Amino acid sequence: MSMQSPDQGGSRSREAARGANSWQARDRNAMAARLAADIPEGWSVNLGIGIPLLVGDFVPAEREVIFHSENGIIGMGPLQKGPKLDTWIVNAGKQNVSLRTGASMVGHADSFAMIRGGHLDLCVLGAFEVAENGDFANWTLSLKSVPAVGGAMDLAAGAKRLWLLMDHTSKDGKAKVKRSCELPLTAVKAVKRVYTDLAVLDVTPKGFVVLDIVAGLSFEELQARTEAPLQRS
Amino acid sequence: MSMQSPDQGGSRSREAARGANSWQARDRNAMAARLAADIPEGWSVNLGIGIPLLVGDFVPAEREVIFHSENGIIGMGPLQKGPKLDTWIVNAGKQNVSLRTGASMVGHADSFAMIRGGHLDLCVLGAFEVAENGDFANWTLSLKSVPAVGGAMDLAAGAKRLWLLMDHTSKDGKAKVKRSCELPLTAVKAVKRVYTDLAVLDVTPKGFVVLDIVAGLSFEELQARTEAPLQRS
Amino acid sequence: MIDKRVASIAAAMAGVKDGSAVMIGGFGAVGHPRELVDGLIEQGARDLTVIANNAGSGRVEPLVRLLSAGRVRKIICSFPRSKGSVVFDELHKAGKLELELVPQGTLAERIRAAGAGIPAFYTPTAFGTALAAGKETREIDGRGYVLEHALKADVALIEAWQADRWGNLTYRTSARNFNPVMATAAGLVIAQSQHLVELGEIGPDMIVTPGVYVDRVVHVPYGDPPPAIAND
Amino acid sequence: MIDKRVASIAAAMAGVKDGSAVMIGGFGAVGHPRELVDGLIEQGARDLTVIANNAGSGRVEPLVRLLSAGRVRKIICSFPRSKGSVVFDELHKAGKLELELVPQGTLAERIRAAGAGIPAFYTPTAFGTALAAGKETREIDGRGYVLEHALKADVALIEAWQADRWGNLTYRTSARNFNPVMATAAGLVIAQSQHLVELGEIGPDMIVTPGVYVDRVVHVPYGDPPPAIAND
Repeated sequence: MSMQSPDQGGSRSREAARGANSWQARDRNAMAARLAADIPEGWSVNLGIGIPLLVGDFVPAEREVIFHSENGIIGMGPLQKGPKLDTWIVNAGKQNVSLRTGASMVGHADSFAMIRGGHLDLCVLGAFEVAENGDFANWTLSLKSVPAVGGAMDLAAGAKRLWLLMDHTSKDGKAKVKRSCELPLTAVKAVKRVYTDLAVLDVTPKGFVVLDIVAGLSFEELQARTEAPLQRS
Repeated sequence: MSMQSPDQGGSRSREAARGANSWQARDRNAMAARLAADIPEGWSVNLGIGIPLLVGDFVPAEREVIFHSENGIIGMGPLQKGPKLDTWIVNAGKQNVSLRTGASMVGHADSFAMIRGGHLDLCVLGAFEVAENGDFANWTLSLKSVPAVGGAMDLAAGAKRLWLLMDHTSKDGKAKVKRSCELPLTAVKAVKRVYTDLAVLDVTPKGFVVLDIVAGLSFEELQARTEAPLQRS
Repeated sequence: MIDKRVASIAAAMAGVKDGSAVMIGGFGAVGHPRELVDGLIEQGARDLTVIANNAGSGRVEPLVRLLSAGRVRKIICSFPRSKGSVVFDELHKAGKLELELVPQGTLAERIRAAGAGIPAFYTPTAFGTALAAGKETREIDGRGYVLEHALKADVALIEAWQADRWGNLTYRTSARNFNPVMATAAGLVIAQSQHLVELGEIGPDMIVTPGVYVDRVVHVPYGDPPPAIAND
Repeated sequence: MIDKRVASIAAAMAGVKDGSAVMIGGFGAVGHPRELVDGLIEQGARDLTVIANNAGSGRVEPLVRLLSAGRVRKIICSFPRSKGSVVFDELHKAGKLELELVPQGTLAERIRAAGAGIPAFYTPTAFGTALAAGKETREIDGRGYVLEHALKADVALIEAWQADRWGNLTYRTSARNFNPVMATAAGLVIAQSQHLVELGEIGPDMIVTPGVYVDRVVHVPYGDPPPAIAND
């Protein structure tokens, strides 16, 4: 739900081209597709504004997943295609989306009761930073700026599982997967899994456990790009 | 909402016949009618199980009052007349009532949110005892018996105004309008007005203030039947 | 394809464990999932905690038979006693059935809190009464309040009017009562429904309980509830 | 006869006092009572506290014009800043507009609590973050929670799809958002509605906001909201 969805993917292939090994960072679509592959039929899922919304495009229609939008849609479909829009339907990003057959509408109090009550199987958010204890930061780079928070803190605290979809490092190579967060937190000990452009990491009591790495990138090379210590799975 | 709605009215005319003055205690219907006369159009009103339900019969249909039943009816009408009943509609007393045009149905969480949130202009309950500070008791004669409470405590704590409809004394002449209650309380400092078979009393910071007395009964005679000191209005 | 419909009461009740807390919807006979409670008797789970507004009346209602079969350790309700509540009375007096008495609105709100991720809240109801004895209280803006905690269950048995394969539900007039709030507060939510409808037949603005809350739906077209017998 | 319909926006807005807290429904442009906010500008009340999800964008929206007219002292919202929120940004940076930033779900729940007679509740949202700084916290069953208080208002401005003379309301798809919960939490609830219908035309099971919550209804058949411009 943060406005400042961290921009993600797309810049790492150049780095790879300069390196010794041949590997390719996942671009936005590949990241979304990788995450989408792990969503089973029947889950109720909230996709945060920005890149997480792309995940919906990679869940085939025949795999029924119930997408929730925190402004009160349960059963959200793809963006409406013009020219004739039903402008009474908007998602949390204030886009005119469609409703799937079977969708229902609730008000904000009921929608966030569903979120906070743990009734969503999954929430996917972007992030600036994530720590090995599951803390993460995605809502503001500074409390001195005028901040907006939206529903990010509610989603992070409420969903059954919180997965992040984020760059592994910043554009200038700084680690975003860290021992502890420095930016203002969105929630503490909330993250269960992290999908980056380089790898998929589980957050466990032992710290980050690597589930997979993009082809051609070694564990050691991944560790070199990660501040927190990584465990092999 | 208490099962043990105190039985009310009907026994005082014999006492009057024996006395020097000519006065008549109000019977159940007269008590209900007296209270009903004070309900203005537009109020939302919950009538407790038992005698309070009679109040509805004395509000003429052209004076629109919205009767609420705590099991989720907003705009309750009179009891259905057979033989063909819609048995899906019940009130809090589990009677098959009708719905007025304009009625709406909500679940228990929403119905009691309406009650607790102070959205009912008036709640009318029966009572065993009332005290001059607005405490009252209507749900059980003893905590040693198996008690039921229903919605009485919620209604008492939540409604904008709580009026009691009750006998002024017990059948054997014991005061029910008291300095303090002895029975287990339903709510503290909750009662605003008391309609008895003998009088109408406001509960004020100074104690009970007499608004009216049945014809023929003097203030002193009313005081003699009341444990708490009474004030003239 | 998501399909929460099951073919039988037995399939609907599969897996309920001994020791479960079971919410049961209904206000008297209306909106009360009789057939599911019958199914719970058949299914066999013991040592149950029942959360419901009433404790039943007479001797033949499914809920009463569940009690008299000794399957319930504790009941959490607002109105256990009515003129016909002989079985509850007997078991409770004999010390065989524990009672937690909760004001009706507090019961509804505690269930709502469990469904909404609110672990505890303050309420004015019962402040200063015996039902607040031993509970934490707090003065806020000059008024006294009682701290109440969320009440959740392992299983909820509810009755709906319409249901589809996603588990979206509607309710008919007074049969709404505790059903939608209980549907939000249990690990396994089982609905019996008068009607099964196609997905999409219930409009998005008409669905009362989104299917996200519901695990299993079984078709029980029993017709109308019996005429009400006022319990007062 | 109960009749909450009023003939004009001016009549709908009569009596709003300086210093009022005013809830305003809507999520972006959808379900947002633009004409009532325009009416509030006309009506003249000053020193307002606005409670709304957003702070508006651009310079011509009624809510933005209310802000730029200097009529708002404080805004309580979850999402004040978007790409077009230039007026909010200017006023806030200049120290002319106080901001209380509340997570969206906590905002909804605080309003719900006010309507439901719950003075305070515990929530997991924002625990351990800057938005819980200085707030009372509590550990319950091993998890940390923040104590949040009910948020009520003097006036609520909401938008409905259908309304009748009792003030019963329905909403259209995403236009529901904050409207029904805000309708429960203010002393004076004013609804603008696309359609006025006869009493009884909205079935008992279809009414979303019972008229008990609503004080005034005014007919504003403005048509459809503009196509959405995503704010991200």
